[in-house]
Amino acid sequence: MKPLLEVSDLHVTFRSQHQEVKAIRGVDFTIGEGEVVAFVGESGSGKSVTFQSIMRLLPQPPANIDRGQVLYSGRDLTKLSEVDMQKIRGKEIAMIFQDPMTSLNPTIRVGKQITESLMRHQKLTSQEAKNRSIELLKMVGIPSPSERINQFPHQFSGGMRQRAMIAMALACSPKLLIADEPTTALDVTIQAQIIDLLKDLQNNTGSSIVFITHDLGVVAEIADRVAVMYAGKIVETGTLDEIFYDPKHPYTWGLLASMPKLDQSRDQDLASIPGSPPSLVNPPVGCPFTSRCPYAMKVCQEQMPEVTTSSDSHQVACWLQHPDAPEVKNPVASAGR
Amino acid sequence: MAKYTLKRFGLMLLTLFIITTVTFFLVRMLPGTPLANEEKLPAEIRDQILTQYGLKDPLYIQYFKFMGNLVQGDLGMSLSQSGRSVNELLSDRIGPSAIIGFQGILIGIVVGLLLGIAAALKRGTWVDSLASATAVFGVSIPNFVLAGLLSYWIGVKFALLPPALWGGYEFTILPSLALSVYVIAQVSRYIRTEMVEVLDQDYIRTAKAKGLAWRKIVTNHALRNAMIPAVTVLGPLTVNILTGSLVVENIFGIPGVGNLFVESIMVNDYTTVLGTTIFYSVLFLGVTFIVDVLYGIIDPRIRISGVKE
Amino acid sequence: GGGSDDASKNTLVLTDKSEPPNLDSAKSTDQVSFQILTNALEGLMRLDKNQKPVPGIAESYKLSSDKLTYTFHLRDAKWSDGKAVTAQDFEYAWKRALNPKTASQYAYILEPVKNAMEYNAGTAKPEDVGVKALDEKTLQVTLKAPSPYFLELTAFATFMPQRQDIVEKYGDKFALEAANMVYNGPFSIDKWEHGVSVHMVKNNHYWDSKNVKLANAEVKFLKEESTRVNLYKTNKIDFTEITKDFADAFKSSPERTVLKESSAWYIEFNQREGFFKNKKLRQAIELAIDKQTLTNQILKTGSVAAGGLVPPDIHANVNEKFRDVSKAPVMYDPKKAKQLWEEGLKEEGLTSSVKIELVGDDTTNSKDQMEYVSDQLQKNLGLKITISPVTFKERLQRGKDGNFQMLFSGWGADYNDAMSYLDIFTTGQSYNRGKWSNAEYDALIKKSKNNPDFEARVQDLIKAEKILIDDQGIAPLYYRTRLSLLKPYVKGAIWNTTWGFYDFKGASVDGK
Amino acid sequence: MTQPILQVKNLEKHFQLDRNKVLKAVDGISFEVMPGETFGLVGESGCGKSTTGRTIINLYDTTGGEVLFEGKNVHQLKGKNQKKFRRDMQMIFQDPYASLNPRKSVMDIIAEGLDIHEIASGKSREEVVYELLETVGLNKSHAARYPHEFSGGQRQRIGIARALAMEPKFIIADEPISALDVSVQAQVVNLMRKLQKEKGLTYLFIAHDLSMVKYISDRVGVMYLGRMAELADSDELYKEPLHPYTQGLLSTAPIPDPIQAKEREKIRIKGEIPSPLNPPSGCRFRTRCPYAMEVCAKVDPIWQEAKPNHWVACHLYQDSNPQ
Amino acid sequence: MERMNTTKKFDKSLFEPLAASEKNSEVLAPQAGYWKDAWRRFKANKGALIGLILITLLLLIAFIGPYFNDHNYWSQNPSMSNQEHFGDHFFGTDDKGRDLWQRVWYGAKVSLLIAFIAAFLDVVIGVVFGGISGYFGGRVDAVMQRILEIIYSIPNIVVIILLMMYLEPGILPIAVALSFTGWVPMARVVRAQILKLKTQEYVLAARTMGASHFRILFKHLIPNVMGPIIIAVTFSIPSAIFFEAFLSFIGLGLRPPSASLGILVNDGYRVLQLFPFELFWPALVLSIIMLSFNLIGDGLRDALDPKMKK
Ligand SMILES: Nc1ncnc2c1ncn2[C@@H]1O[C@H](COP(=O)(O)OP(=O)(O)OP(=O)(O)O)[C@@H](O)[C@H]1O
Ligand SMILES: Nc1ncnc2c1ncn2[C@@H]1O[C@H](COP(=O)(O)OP(=O)(O)OP(=O)(O)O)[C@@H](O)[C@H]1O
Ligand SMILES: [Mg+2]
Ligand SMILES: [Mg+2]
Repeated sequence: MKPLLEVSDLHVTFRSQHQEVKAIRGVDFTIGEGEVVAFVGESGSGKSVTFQSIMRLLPQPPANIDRGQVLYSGRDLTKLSEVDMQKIRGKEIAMIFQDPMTSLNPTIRVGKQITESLMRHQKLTSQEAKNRSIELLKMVGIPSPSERINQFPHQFSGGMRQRAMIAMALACSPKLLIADEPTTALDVTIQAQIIDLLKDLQNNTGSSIVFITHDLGVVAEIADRVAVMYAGKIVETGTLDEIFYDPKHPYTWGLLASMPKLDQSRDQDLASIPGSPPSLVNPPVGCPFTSRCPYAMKVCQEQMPEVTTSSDSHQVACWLQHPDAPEVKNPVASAGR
Repeated sequence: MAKYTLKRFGLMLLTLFIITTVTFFLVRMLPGTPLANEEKLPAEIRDQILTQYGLKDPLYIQYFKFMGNLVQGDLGMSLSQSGRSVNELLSDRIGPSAIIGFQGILIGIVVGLLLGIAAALKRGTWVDSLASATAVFGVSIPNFVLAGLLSYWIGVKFALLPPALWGGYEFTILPSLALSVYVIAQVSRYIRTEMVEVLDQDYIRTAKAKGLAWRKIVTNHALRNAMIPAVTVLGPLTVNILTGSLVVENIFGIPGVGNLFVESIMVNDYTTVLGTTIFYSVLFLGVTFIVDVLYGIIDPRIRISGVKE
Repeated sequence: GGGSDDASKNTLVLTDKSEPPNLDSAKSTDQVSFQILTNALEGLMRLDKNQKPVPGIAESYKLSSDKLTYTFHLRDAKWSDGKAVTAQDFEYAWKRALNPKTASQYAYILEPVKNAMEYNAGTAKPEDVGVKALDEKTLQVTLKAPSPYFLELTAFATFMPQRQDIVEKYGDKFALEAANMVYNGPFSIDKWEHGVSVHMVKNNHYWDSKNVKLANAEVKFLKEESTRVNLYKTNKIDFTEITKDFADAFKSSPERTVLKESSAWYIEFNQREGFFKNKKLRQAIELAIDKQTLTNQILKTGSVAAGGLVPPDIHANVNEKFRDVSKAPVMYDPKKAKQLWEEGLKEEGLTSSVKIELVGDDTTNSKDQMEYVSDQLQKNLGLKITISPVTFKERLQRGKDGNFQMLFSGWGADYNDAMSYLDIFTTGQSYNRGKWSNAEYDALIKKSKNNPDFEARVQDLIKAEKILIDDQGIAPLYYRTRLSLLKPYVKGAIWNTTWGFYDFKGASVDGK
Repeated sequence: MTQPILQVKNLEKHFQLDRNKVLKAVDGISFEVMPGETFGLVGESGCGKSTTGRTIINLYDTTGGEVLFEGKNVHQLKGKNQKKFRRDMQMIFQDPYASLNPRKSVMDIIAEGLDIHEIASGKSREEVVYELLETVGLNKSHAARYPHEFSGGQRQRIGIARALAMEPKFIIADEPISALDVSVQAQVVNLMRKLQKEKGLTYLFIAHDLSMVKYISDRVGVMYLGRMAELADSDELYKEPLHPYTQGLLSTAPIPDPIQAKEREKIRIKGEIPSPLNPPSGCRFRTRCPYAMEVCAKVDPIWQEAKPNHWVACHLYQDSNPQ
Repeated sequence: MERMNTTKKFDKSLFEPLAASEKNSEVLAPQAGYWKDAWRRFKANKGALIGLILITLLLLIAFIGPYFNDHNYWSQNPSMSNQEHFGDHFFGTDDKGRDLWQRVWYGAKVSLLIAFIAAFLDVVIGVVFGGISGYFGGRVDAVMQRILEIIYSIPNIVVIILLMMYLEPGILPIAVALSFTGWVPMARVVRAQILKLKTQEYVLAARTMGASHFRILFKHLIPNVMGPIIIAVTFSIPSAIFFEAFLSFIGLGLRPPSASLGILVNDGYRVLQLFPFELFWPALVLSIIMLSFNLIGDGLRDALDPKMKK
């Protein structure tokens, strides 16, 4: 598979008067052409920031890309001029944002917000763009789209706004779609519809999709590969099966264990990972998961774990992989069903 | 909307009625009479003339008479310019005020917008400082000084434009410029402050993510959301400027309403004061109405008409 | 406009501060109207450059021996529409001004005419008024008392003729537009742009049009002094009045002209009660103010420090001025002032921390003077006064109500006679706002009003003024003059000192 | 039998879009919630769940029907009662960012309720906030920050902490955990359940993660286009869904297991989603219902108890109709 | 399970499990409230600091400057009029030979006082009125806006003439008179912003917490309107100063020989073509005041917005 997006050693920091939040602390990954990669992980672990910084959408200041390279089709996005970047955004790389209420302009009709990028990138006339936007809204499952295009975002329900966002991102059939929790606000039927839609997109145009989500169910449905993030770093990546059936990082274990099953007994508490993630103002020198890890060792506190490659596609950053470390089994391995 | 307009119109009439009534009685409390030569007039003859003017009637009778005429669109006769009706005086004066006023506002809005946007986009740079300095200049140099300087430097020293007087188009340029400075200051400051706020919003990020160019983002996405305060102050500002600025009119020798207004207060020309006040109020009420309607157009979440959700 | 074509070259452009409310000579009250009317209409007489009446529409006149009846013989003069100017036009105009319905605010200027005031107040019939057209060319005027200044008055706007047919034709709109009236003076108005200017052209029907040199004349209305100066500098106008702000700028310019006028300024003391009943205190105030400095350094417009009430331009008789006959020295003696002040205070049992308010107009000029007076009193008497500049209307009101301790006042005459000034300080007169009262003074004035012996009358008036000043009924400050810029090529325009305007019948602008 | 803590009777909420367009977001729904119970509300996006929640907590006036909380009509509360109601019932908002005042620090946002009801101040106020932050999986250092400095999930947790701060009796949780990662979801859900056990809290839990809803709810209501389609005990509902819409919903729920996900046969609910502006006549689901009959287009199905404690509005179960 | 194919060797003891107590605990970031935070941001704003320093310096000079020479602001010396800087007349003399240095500083104090009072009243009345009107909306808004229109439309010169007839024309009455209509633009701006903001979700959130209208308005909405409020204040200050000058000009303002910057600018303007320095000094001081207020205003605006971080 040809790589479409290669990110290496990305560091992003938010600087304010009195503190620095080191949100992204060295992230490397590759997205192949036509690949669907899911990003999961602790909320606040830097998923959104990673991709917003790739698209250069973070306000600078306070954000600052300290280090790193972002190669998109061989071009380093961090070095492009703003004008060249504008040609890429929306057309080559599109993004669906997480917070649909605030991400839509409250004073502009939904239809107009969709047609805009059509008119910019595909040079459609306003009538064509309008028809296309109706089509798009229909595609994402918004009823009576020809009336809805004339409404304002605040007249949409949460899920509908989310779908409007999706329609906007899909407008120009981008090569890379970054979907930041696109289905979070959607009910399962529409979720399924959207997932189908994205799959179709990928099948038909060979687009790559980055799917940021918390819903492992959705991940299971759509992803080819999964990256697990924790405290500004990718702690584990692997194919869908590798992550679901052979996870290696204690955090991934915890994550998988926390999912309620449809047959979950209500008498038991859900499994969860105790404690809270470290502050990114003063990130720990060692493994950030140490404080919550039941298997933590002294080395974890003192040294950042190295990345171990267990298969071509499976990488993990954990000291438990060190030959000297005690052997620990995935406590929920059997839960792999 | 139609219902709202109608309701608002009704309220406008009521407001106008109150304004007129209060003003009617207030001007009567001013010391002295409207007679120009009052100082030298023998007392009996003064009374005689006042009777002639109907000013010796009980106040309430005068009031009803005035209101009666007003309903028919007649503002009455001027008391200081005997023989001339207030309608006539006003219609003579409105034209010049309106011309320089409109021009001034137009220049003010255009330049103010550009400055405000530039300052917000380049926050913290020299552009921002320059825009701030312009605004500060606009408010800390009173417009009579500015008008005087313009008239002297451009009119007399360089003789590029007429220093004063009223004639062809070239006579309107300097006064319009003098009036526009305050508008520039206000518009640019309000636009800048709101723009800074708006540019930080998530939906601007969305627009950016669509690959829109900055110019588009600013004009289509940001400006609209940043316009409310500027539009608001433009309301009263428009009225002030359209009804003329006494000082600018005087300095450029323009026969405008501002002068008429202040002058008629000073000589107790009750009917002219009232007429001008009514004119001014109608304009103000109209402009605030338009501004209120504009709110809803600019930002659909704003519902002034109070339609219940 | 100061274009370069011949027509505009032969144009005199004057300026005034505001536009006339109307040009109905029976109703006009303001200088701008007078300025225009004097040049567009002509009365029985016209004033020459020495302010002496010379024949206008009246070719000649006769005065009866009791000095009560004037008989005027009119010349063959025409209105601008070609009709003849008749004696009836005068009778009509005067009676129209007096008619209470006209509500003329200047009707009282006709006071010397028999029964004029009575008719105006509604107590006499129009037939009783002492003006009568004996025939088309003869006008007979009966006075109520001998008057040394009546003849001069007939040059004034209110005495100018009006055409009944025109007045009636236009009714309410008479004289509100250039076309709504007719003219019998040297010029006729061809364009009146409201708020901007009045434009006049030479009137070819005028009897003496051969002596009218200007083709056009224009009066522009401009409120702001700096504007006028700018226009003057750029040759857009030929004349402008200036105040002290520009006095220095044109200090040595030959274009700077002093405009004499008949106007006296003084302080009135409220003598209704308490404080200023004490003469010493009044005297102290007058002596503490350095009037020379006031006129030279503060006013700067040529005004003359005053020792009396009657200004220098007022005639005493045909050849002499009142001020020449009766000199009134300007007083300034801070030492004596201080001494009188302390004595006065002691007499009244007061300390020097008395609260005194000086009320005056809110014009810059007036404020400057009040500030100066305040400064002088503080320096010379140690008296701290409060200055209250108020609107013109409020000043009148406070004067009338006696709501002041010191009032900054001025008086401009309506006719060239000392009586115009001295009359106001008689007991009970409404302009005598301080309520100063002196029986001897009252008697002298009363006597003078009916005295056919004009020489004796002057002596009485001189005596009266002395009483007023000696008793410090007022503290005279200065006789006002104004300052102007007039282009050197303007020749032959006559400045009317009583009313303050230019008669440009004989003016020319050669070499403009 | 204990009194229900919340009774929703025939609730209607219509939005007037313009002069002649009415959007019937909620169109006559009824249900009761018992004290200490968790009532789950699921349904298609845009079917009126949030609107229902907001009307219950009196953010919107009703168009029709009434809402009784502890026997009192919440839309007519005044003074003390109103204040008490505002303490007793809390809401966690769907949109985490928009519901946080951008000019307030997290400390002040969470402590707002404490300040309003004068529950704690000074040091103890701080303590309470720190404790809440930890409860929802944030830490003390976040208290000084502002909403824009947080990730989506973190914002949601702030909203949860704010609601919990009031120690309410009843919480309307409008998709409270959808923005959270699973481990935090688990933390929060555990917490909510713990509070429920300890303090007898009652929840109206709006969500679309069916497994989570099933796990947390005692009873679940399924909404469709402003109406209630089905309501039953959660086990019952998941085991034996009656309404075709519920059936479709359950079969579509994603399974977090790649192999199963691929193998499973889903009953896709087909067809266009009708617009609430212009809902279909009769049964609102009929346009997409695989079992639609003639009667469905004509008659509104009655909301009735098909089995004990299992309510449904569907002609398939109408007494007069064959199964 | 595959193992790390690393070559690095570590001390074995490092791979011993960590006791719970050994796990890292959090380091707290400095804790501050909104206002403290704002102050910190304000201090870090260079422009605002310059503004603050300028205005402090100016006030300082205004108070101690008069002791630098032996003149006073009222004493005339007509023979020394209109002199440019000489001797201890640092700014020269005016047309009556009064010391301009003294007058400028006296005028600065007076103008600032008037401007402060007027601006304060504008803010208090304008924000409260506009806030209530916008927040409650509907009928309340309709009534309040009509009241506003009435007040704004009644000719304020008439009102001021009448007021001044009954009040001693001092600083306080003038400031009050100025505020008679001065608050109107502020109220309109605040109302518009509140109309816009009141539908925000966080307002709903506050309502569910039982926040009173008062609290929602003043604790939630007004802080979000600070930007325009500050701008409106920076405009109401000069407009108060010049309106006072206008009042003095038509005789309703301060009594001579009192001075204000507006009056001095007026006086200076009259002799501009001849003695430009008489306009220059007061205009300079005025410009510095305006500049510093604008700088402070900008800084404040940014400081009050937590998103603004340089
Ligand atoms: N403007 C900012 N200033 C300071 N810190 C920020 C800012 N924006 C984000 N952060 C921090 O950066 C970190 C990463 O945030 P990000 O939004 O990428 O999280 P996320 O992985 O997308 O989480 P979620 O799943 O909850 O959306 C968080 O700890 C957040 O607090
Ligand atoms: N303020 C409003 N004005 C007009 N229509 C509105 C308004 N708020 C909501 N609606 C409409 O009401 C309907 C129900 O909205 P609601 O927000 O209750 O849906 P929901 O069930 O919460 O959906 P989601 O799961 O997507 O949040 C939608 O069609 C929406 O467009
Ligand atoms: Mg995120
Ligand atoms: Mg919702």
